[in-house]
Amino acid sequence: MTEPHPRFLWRNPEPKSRYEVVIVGGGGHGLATAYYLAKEHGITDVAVLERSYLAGGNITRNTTIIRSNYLWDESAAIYEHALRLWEGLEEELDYDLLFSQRGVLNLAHTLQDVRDGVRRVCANRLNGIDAEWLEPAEVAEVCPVLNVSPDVRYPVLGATFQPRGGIARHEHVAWGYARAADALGVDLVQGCEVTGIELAAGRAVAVETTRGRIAAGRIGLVAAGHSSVLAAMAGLRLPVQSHPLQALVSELYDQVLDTVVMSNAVHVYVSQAHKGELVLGAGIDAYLSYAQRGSFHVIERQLQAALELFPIFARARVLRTWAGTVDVCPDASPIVGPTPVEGLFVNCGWGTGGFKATPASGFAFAWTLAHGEPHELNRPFSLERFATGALIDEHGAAAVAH
Amino acid sequence: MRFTFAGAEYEGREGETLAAALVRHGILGGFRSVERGRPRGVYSAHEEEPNALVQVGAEPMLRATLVELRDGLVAEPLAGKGRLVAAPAPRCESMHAHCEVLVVGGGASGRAAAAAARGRVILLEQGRCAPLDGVLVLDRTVALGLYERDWVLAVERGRRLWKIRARRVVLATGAIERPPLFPGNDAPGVMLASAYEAYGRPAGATPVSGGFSPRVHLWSQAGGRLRWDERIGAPVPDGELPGVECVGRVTGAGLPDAPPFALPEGDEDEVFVDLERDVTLADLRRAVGAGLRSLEHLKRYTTIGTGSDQGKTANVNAIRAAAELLGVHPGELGTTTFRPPYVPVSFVVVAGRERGPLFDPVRTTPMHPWHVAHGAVFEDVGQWRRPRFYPRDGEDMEAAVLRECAAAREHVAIQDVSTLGKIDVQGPDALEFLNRIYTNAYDSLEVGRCRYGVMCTADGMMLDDGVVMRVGERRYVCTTTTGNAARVLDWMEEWRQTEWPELRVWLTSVTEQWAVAAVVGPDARELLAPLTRVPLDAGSFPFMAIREGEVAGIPARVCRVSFSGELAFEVWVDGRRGLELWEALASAGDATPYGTEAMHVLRAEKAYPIVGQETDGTVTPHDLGMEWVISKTKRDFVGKRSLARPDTSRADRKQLVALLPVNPDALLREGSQIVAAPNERASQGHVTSSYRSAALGRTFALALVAAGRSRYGEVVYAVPPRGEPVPAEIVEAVVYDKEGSRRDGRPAA
Amino acid sequence: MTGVRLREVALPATVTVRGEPPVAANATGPVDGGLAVWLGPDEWLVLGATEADYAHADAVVDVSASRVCFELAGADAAAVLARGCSLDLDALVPGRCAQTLLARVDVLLLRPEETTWRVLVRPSYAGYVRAWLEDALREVE
Amino acid sequence: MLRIPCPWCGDRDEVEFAYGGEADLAYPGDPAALTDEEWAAYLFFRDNPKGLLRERWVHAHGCRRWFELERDTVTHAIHVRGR
Repeated sequence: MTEPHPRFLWRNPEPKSRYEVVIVGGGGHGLATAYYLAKEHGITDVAVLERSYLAGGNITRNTTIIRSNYLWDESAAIYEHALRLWEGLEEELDYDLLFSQRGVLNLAHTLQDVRDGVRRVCANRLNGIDAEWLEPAEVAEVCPVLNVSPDVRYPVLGATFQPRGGIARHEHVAWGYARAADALGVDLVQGCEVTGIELAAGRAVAVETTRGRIAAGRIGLVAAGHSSVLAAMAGLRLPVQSHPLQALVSELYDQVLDTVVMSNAVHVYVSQAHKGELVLGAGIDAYLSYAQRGSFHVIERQLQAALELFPIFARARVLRTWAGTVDVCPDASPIVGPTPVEGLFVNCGWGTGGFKATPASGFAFAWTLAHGEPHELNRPFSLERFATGALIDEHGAAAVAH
Repeated sequence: MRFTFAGAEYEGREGETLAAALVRHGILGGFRSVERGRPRGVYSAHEEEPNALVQVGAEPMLRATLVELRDGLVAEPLAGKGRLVAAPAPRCESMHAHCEVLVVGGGASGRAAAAAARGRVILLEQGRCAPLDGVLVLDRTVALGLYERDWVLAVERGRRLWKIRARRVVLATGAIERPPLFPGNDAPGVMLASAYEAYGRPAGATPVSGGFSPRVHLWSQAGGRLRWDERIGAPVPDGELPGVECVGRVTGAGLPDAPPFALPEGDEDEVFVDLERDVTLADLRRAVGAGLRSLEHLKRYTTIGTGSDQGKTANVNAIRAAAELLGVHPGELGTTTFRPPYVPVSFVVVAGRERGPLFDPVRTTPMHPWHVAHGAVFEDVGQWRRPRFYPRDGEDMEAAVLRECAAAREHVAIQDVSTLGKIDVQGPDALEFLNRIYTNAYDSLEVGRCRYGVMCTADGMMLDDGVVMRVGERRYVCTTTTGNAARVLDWMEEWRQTEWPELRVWLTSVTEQWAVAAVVGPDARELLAPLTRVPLDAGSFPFMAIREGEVAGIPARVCRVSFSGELAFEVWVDGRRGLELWEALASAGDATPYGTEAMHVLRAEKAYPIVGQETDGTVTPHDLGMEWVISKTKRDFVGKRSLARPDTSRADRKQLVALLPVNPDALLREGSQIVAAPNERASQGHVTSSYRSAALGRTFALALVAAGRSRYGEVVYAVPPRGEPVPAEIVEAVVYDKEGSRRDGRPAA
Repeated sequence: MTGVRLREVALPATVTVRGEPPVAANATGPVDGGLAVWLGPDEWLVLGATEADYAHADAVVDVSASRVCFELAGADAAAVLARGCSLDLDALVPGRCAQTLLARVDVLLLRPEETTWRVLVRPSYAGYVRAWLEDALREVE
Repeated sequence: MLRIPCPWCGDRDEVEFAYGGEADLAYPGDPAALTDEEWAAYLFFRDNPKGLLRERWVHAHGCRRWFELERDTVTHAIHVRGR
């Protein structure tokens, strides 16, 4: 049997007492940030502090959908940058990420869905994104097991399609970044929980951790779900709220679905991974929670919706359900950049869509940490936008979790 | 009875499982492993089975140990992977239940707990189980999950999902035997000692046992702590969990001492830690060598515990082996998370009966039977089903809509607008309440008059619009858009109850109390006059006035509001008489019924926005050119402060304009993006609505365009999803009857 | 299993009244000629009354056309409802009422007698609720 | 499936309720007097605590009354039932 992972991944170093850059959060975005800091900016005096084990949060709890077909120019730019990085990532990290550009369908079920879908496709094309609008017959060609009959409660009236979209294997991505960062000299410190942020003259100078005080030139908070908790240690409030996001996986079946299908209106999205398991997600649970568990009725509704679209799934079985904790912004767009506290930077609020952005998020945040100011890609995703009102409302493009 | 396995036919016995029959026939192999294709055989007697997976017809991934034989059953062995086939789904359903005590597990301790319990008691047992006095015994029922400590999900006979709310949950789930680790521990014929006994000590089989692991899944799912029990060499429930208790072998009590554990001698790539996932001790050692220390990492690196058996026989061995390899105590490693469901459950069982026609309600108005009888083509608007147009013989939508529009502009047409949200607002503070919720002011609105109103979200974006009617000194009726009716009432209630509890005002939904027909067109008076005594002339019944009376013998409230710019009357009657009213209107004169599509064209010609089509949560009333609906005098209203933020007051925001394609026959695609020149790539907005106008004899569109109101006369390009950019001229949003001369109909002859 | 009978029942003139309810929370009771049904701490329904009867209340609204009523009768009627309603129906004894969800729809549940249940829903949902109930009946017959 | 205590209707399943987020966010007395930052703080910025949270729910499919309670965002245990 071929080995899916390398024989060596990373050291398990003791933390030093000071680093040039300390990244709080050993998830996908944190690990990618560390990697690009070392590779793009030659900054290797970097620690990634993870309270539990690397990549134990959202990076391995999501449904791994990758696409860049967001509505507004600012979002299209950063997500498309991510997709371009994805397209070279297996070679760059020398790791089999099981990256598969099988295309992503986003179904329209009402006349307004159609208007919104066409609008997004047109905007995407102006931004150089490979978006297409498909009529129902064309949707059926792309995805033969999808029920496009007009006689269902919410018939498929068309779909947006991004052929370059797809999926990848989540822990391979995180481990690929971790291994590459470790090889460049970054210290990946697990079991190291940040318990405080030390301020001196209004500047963040160190973090208190369960493994002692660690001084830092710059500190980046990249702890999806826990962003508010960490920001509060520096006296900051953020416009994010933490919600459970559930997903489920089935047993293994021979391939029946070779594209990714999302439906905002009936709230389900599904793909079939390489081993043959169906991976399904839905919307977030309504209430605030850090429990990494959601309520069953969300799963129940999600499967009712799935069977409306895919009758052939009737006898598929739910093998495992789980939840992550996502932090959600009022405009369904992230916050990536400086904070009012000097030396403290934040990368959060990716909500339900963070996985696909991992490479660009790490790339842009590394640039921000290296230069002390935002990169062009993340400049619009500032904290200030909530005061000026210049929100980047992507609820339409991000209406379901993905 | 006869059954077929892997193409060969065998004799089976009543009540026997497929696995038991195979073993009885001496078939100790017959299966293959998923990754390495190694020969495998029945290994256990219950749900923990890692090897003996079969496909039975359309049913994939069944465990032979759980398949009850029936005559003619045809089973094919599966190598860890099943087949989904298109076949009619079985009928499944779900059921709610409540009890004081729920016992999971029908063994001795479970039955004892159930027998001793008071009040409503439910007992769940995976296998068959004898009845118990005063207890609801659900056998062949598996508990899938324990949520929030008092809510148990269970599946009965693979078709009924139970959702059970229990005051107290007793877990009597017992324990699972695990194999010992030695080279060749996956060979056909090797089986767990418990299975060996259950199958009557079959010839040629080798019983093995590595000890027992308590079924702590539900306990752990509900947040219960676990503690490593040295004696049995497995985790057991630890500490307290309010409302949940464990009894019998799940606590470790009564389980035999585990045999001493040591890493085996010999080829570690022949020592299987997880049989279903085909993972060996060598794989585990490699993972440790890669630098992995946590159990979750080792699990993901090796895939231990991710098979359809969820590692029921593998996980504890993995912990013990990993602890040896890492030189730590197994207790330090903890366990991987236990996640529902305990056994796989099919999508269709979870979905239950709310599929197909029961997936989501279709809401219809009292007039719906008439629309159906008259061949309407329908549109889904939220849950409502509304007529989109009424094609006559041979007409396509375009022809029908042009005809319906022409009727409304030149003669008279009627529309069922019963789906409008309607909210009764009563109380001495009703006026103050409306002044706070809506952007415009109502102080000067007299009884018997109505006024168009807009409301914003707190961040200043258009939320909804409608008409506010003053029907009494302290009583108003507000209409909302069809899709937003519930949202707007909830929105008003939230402010009333949580922010303004001092206001003496009360809100009641009357959406379905009233059926409403719109009578539209220059001949609207002629159509209504024979049906009512209400004076209809402009003098006695001015625009935006309300009259009470009878129409077609039905008590009615008639309002002169117009969503088309034409002379129009809305006739409101008791919902139970809506169909009667409609039939009277439809048969009086030759009114043309029209649907939502024509309504959209008519309102677009007048630049009346549709919330959700012209707006998307990022559009302010100013963007729509509605400064006139924003009160300058009110101290505050919901959203006012946000409209003063730098970004919401920018001059170059996208503004509502109309577009006239240079080619009057070119119909812009709704959603097309606007650019300044054909080769430009910078978006300046998008087309929100686009139609053929009967009145203009050409196409036109509404669009949101950056600084649009300062760019009249400029030609821009609408970029469709396919094909060439289409040139169109920016013009003022109102493209028809700018001066509003048609509002009162034809001048009296 | 004994059969369950499903029928639609005509409702009398009905008003929603605001003020201090004449009945306890989630309870029903007779009020001069009608039946009062609790809807909220300052809101109740009167089946069998007009706006004129409550002219002095804080607010009163004629809602006679705003609900239709399905009646389920038979020993297993509760078992039909339990398939789509998460309430503990044993606790909803005659004289009590509840506003809750049945399948995908808001309903007002009444239990005039031990084995008789009334399900009040908005008329636009009547088609769905009837179809859902008839389908559920198949499970107990 | 959370069990939410409606002050009027008693414990009901979560599906009967709509969530209202953090409690104690009073609408500013004079919004016009606030800076853009202060207004944004009211509109968007939240404590989002890990642990005890005073929050608002409305019994949307029941008596339609808003109420507050205190819930632990980690254990989901409800500590204080409110009105």
